[in-house]
Amino acid sequence: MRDFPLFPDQASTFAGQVDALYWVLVSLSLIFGGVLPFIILFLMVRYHRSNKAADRLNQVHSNLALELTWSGIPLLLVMGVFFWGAFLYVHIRTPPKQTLEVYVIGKQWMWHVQHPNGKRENNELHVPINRPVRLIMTSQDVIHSFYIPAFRVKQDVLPGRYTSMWFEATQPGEYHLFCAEYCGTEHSLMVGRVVALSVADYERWLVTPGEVILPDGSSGAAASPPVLVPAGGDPMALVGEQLFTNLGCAGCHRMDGAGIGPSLQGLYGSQERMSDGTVVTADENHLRTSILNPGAQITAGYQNVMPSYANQLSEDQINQLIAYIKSLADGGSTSGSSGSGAGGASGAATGSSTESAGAPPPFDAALAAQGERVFTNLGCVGCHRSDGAGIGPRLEGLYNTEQRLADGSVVTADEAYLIESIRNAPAKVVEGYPPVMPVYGNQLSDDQVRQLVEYIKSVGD
Amino acid sequence: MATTALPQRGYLHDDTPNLGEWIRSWLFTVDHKRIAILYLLAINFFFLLGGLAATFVRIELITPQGDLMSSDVYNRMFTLHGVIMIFFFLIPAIPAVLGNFLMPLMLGARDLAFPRLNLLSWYLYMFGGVFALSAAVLGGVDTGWTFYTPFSSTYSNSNVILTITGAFIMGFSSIATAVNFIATTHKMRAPGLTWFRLPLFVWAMYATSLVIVLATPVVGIALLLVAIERIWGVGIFDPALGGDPVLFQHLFWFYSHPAVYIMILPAFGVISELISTFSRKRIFGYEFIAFSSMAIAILGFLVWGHHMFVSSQSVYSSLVFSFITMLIAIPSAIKVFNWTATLYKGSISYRTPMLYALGFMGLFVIGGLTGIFLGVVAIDIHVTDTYFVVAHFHYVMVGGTIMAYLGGIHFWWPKMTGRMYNEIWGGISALIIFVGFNMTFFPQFVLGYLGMPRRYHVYPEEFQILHVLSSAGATVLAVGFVIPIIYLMLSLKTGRIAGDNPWEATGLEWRTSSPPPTHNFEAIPVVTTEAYAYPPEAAARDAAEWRPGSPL
Amino acid sequence: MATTTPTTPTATPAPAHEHGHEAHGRELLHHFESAQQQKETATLGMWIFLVTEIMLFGGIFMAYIVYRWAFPDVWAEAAHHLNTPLGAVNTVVLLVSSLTVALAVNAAEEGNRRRLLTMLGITLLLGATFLVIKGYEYSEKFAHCAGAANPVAWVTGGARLGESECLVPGRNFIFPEAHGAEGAEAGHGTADSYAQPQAGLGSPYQLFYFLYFVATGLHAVHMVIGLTIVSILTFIAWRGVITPTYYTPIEVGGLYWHLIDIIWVFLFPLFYLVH
Amino acid sequence: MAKTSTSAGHGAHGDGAHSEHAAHAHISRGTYYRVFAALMVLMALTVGAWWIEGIVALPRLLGVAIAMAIAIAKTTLIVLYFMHVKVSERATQLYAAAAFIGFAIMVIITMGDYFARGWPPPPGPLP
Repeated sequence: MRDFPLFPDQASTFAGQVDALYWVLVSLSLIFGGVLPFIILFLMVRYHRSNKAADRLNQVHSNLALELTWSGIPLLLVMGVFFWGAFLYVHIRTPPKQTLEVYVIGKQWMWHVQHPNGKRENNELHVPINRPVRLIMTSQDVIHSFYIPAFRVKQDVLPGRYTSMWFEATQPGEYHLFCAEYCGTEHSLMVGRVVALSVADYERWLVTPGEVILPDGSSGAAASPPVLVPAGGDPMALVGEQLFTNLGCAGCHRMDGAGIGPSLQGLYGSQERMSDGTVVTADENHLRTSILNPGAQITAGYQNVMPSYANQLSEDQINQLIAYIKSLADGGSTSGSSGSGAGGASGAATGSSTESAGAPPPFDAALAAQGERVFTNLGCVGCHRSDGAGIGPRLEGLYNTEQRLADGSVVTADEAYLIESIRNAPAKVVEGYPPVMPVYGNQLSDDQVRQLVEYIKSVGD
Repeated sequence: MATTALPQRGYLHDDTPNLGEWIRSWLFTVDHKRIAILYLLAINFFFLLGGLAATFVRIELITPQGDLMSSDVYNRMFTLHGVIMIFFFLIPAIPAVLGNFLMPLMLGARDLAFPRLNLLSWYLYMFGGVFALSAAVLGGVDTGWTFYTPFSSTYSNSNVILTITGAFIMGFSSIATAVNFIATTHKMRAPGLTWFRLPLFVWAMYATSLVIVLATPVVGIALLLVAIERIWGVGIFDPALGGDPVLFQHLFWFYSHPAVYIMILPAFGVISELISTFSRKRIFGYEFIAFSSMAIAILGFLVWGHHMFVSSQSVYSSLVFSFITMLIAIPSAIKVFNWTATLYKGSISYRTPMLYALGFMGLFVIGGLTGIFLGVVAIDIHVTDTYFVVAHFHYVMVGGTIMAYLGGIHFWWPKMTGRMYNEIWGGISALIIFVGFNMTFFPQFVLGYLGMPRRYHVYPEEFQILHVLSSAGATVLAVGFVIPIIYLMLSLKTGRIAGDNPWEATGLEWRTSSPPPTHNFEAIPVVTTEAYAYPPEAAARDAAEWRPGSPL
Repeated sequence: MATTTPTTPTATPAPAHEHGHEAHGRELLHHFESAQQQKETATLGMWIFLVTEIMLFGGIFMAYIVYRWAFPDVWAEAAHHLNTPLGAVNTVVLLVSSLTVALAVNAAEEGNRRRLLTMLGITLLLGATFLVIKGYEYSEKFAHCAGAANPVAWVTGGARLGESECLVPGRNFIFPEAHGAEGAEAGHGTADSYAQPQAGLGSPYQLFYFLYFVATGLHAVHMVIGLTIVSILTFIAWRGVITPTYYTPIEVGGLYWHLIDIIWVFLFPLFYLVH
Repeated sequence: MAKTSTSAGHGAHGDGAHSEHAAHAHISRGTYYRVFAALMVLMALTVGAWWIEGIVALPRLLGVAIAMAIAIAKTTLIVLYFMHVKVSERATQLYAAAAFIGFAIMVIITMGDYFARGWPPPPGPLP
């Protein structure tokens, strides 16, 4: 970075567009603000009282045509500028459908950032270039403002609600990150850097372990170690799912829609009719409201019976719950599981439920590929060795075969069995093997289990 | 330079037997002119105080580290600077000093409609000032002059309530002044002084008063709610307690954006007077300037949301606010063009007030044009809350309001005191202020577009050169502000006797003696001509009479 | 109080000056040309001041509108805990007092000193009645919190006296459990969604009571100012300053009183009559 | 500002020649009583409407609209008759109107933002 810059870096797709408008405005200003002083200077000299040659008779004191001209031309110009700026503004405020979603929590006086795979960082934001990134931000205390000059983006971060902004970095490099809204004593230390990386570097960075102090002061390492499963779905959603179970949400919000609360399957991003007849989009703010103040917006057809979780959940936990609900969305339209890994783009197709009926033998190759990665990363391969010498049964050729269990019964190794075994291995242990496999219970998302199952199916023949 | 005593001392005449009586004759006066002098002293005191705070801020910013003072002290400094300069200097400056002195004179009235209310407004101002000062002495306040919630209502550990009380009381002071001006303009005009014969200064003050009356109470109640929230611990703006912090911003800017026009509209009025007088020519497009003041006053109520483009305000609202903000550029432009056209075929003299007026035009054009940058949402997202905004509003507030204030003080100084100031030093200081001002604030536009956020105590090193330049300019600017104080004080003793109308200006205030008698006019004048009724040949005759050695 | 200053008769005579206005009565200030001009100026000045008063309350109404729109159910339920009959009585009291003030101005115009004094006296009584009723309503709310006998305990957040209800916003705020019957009201099935007592901070219920106390409290402050003004008016009317040619103080003071009435006309339905 | 064209060139101070005030209409006592009666009727209406709303399910918005319409009607009566705006000079009438217009501007624009913004936000879960 130069020592004496006069113009900021242009490092996002917005930068060039905003600067173009800026330079046009500067030129227009030069025409008015640069020429007018010279006219004034000229008149000052020309009509100074010492200049006896000047003609001072036949003065004019008003001229309607002139007034209209110098009202009309600026009016046209500013209208032009307004519409240009308005379209650009709407563009800046409209995120594309596929974005990488990063959660940001502001607090006096630091920024806490959590990436879709659970990787956390403080006062830094690593983003990939050439990929739209959407920041979902909230504050723990006062109003802050997330500002990246090189990207020409800024958005206030408010306590009690989410604000979001998006950008797409274009140049790898390090840029300033500022808090632009005055937030108290160390406002000027609430700064950091934004590191724009190539996609490959970003993914490498994502899986680097590192300790981070969480907003509540605890160490982040224990709570959520950086996950070394790039394709393994969304650990944030995973934790959210666990929370969902622990809080007992699943009792009412049953996936089949038969609960006394609405099903959350496919809820995110959809249009929901409320009991008062209004229609709201089930976005982050709606979900947040519904968790913290359920009575405010009640989905039509349901009773207002849900207790408020205000003051019982931390900002982090709310984010996790919302990430989980988002992962249940149909089509995986946004972040969630599609987020992180090398195979991220294709991961969007994995959103469908594991509870769907058993698929015909031809397996889903994409899922299977992801499943293989999960299989490797979770270390399954250590026991379920393909040569059959592991302490767990060999999985090759397992699918849809009859297996004798330790209790003497016989089951078909269909999808249901595989899922059950992954989730709760001790329930049905294959005869001749020790019951040592850990319960993966809710540590794996439905997506991940599904990927594993597809993988097992793929090696079935 | 003659040092003879004034032949008559008008309202300054002192027939009190002893000091106590003399003090009482000032502190209990209901004479609008004496109240204006009281305001002049008080407001300039606050100006110096605010300037002192700014000095510390600028010195701190010479280095990128926080080495002169701690961040806490720095925050209190810029808050003090903001609160003092905005609530206790810029808002009352021209209305309370020049307006108080001139409104009745220009209207041909013996006093304002409610003289005792006028005195009360000065006491309210001082009372509010005492609160603000005691807040500063007792440790200061660190919220910034904007008092954004929930920082001000819950998190700040400084004297927020004292400061808010000060601003609240000060608000009633400006309301009292505004009520007075409106009633006076409506009911106390001299015979024959119709609306379209009013000096443009009166139009501007009327528009200002309208804004004050409609907007000030809203910020009063918003600040009151913040204070109650702090005391009572109940949240109306704190989301942790159920409220909405953005509501505070709406209520706050509903006042504080029009407040910008409270500051700049009177300046427009002063400049109109100066340009016309020193061109010896009727002002160009009188009606357009008059109506543009009213248009600014009314449109000014519809644009407050352009301070909130990144505050999570809805996209639709932002677009509407942006649109109206664009519209408001037009009446401002009309004024500048009309002033320029007034110069044409005039007989221009470079007396000190005119230098300030010309400087005003140059600086206000830059301030106004950068305002358009900020009104365009896409650009505002980048530059809001940066030094770009800081530079913009200093161009408007310092380059606009203070230039006009100083120009007006110089212009009416002979009327207020009966004596002329030193013209040479006047010219020098006007030039110093112009140069120093641009040195201080132009680099801040560059800084702002680079992304330097405002209210930063420490900053990245690459911004240092521009900050040093800015601080250097501030030194020049400070010198420029000190010089007038010295020569204006000296002029009270040694200044040349001015005479009733040293500028050969029109306007009722010049038809009475300098300084004016307590009741302004020996007989109420009857107005039969337009404002600025310079005869068509005045400019030509003026030029013909000019000899080398006459004042420029 | 500010604006009443110029309208009350001058205590200090205008400073001596040269210009001749022999026709000046003692009530005509020196800088006015005629009594008519002075009266119109005072009326206009008072109206401009009333504009600021309306905008002052406007800020509170603004906050009210925002939060009522945001929490309609909360509003409906919270309003049930206000004493509507007393609110209605107070409204009538204020409307009657507006009439008496208007009649007082009329009496002053006609030079009927006796009727003027009577009307001002009734106005004073009605104003005092209003404040007493308001005070009773407040004390009802406070009594539930820490007992009227022990306001200190409320301020310090000490004893709550085992109450299940405290409608004064603050640390002790508790919104009581809703009765099942209220939920049964047609169209308000969602109202008992807040069936759990909402303790302390963070509950939108206290926004309602916060606005209620701020709005009615500010209104009560204006009532006190209004009563002071009317007392002064009664005094000067008793002294005989008011004449058919000089009744500006009554007129201007009356304007202020009517404004207080108007504010209440809005406060009453907005706080007491919510479903 | 529409008042600008009034009172051009007459020989008196300020707005409005003194002679105009010969026509200064005087509101009679009877009018005051009639206005008061109307106020009482409106008062009964607003309480009655509220009482009916407690029994019959009306749209909430309608209830608010009725209450506000009645309050505005009451205010109009008080302003016009008790406060003599009906017989006041133009400037006074303008300022009486300005107050309500100013308030309306504030409400309309601010609520415009809220309607478009996505509100209410939830209460924060913060310590």
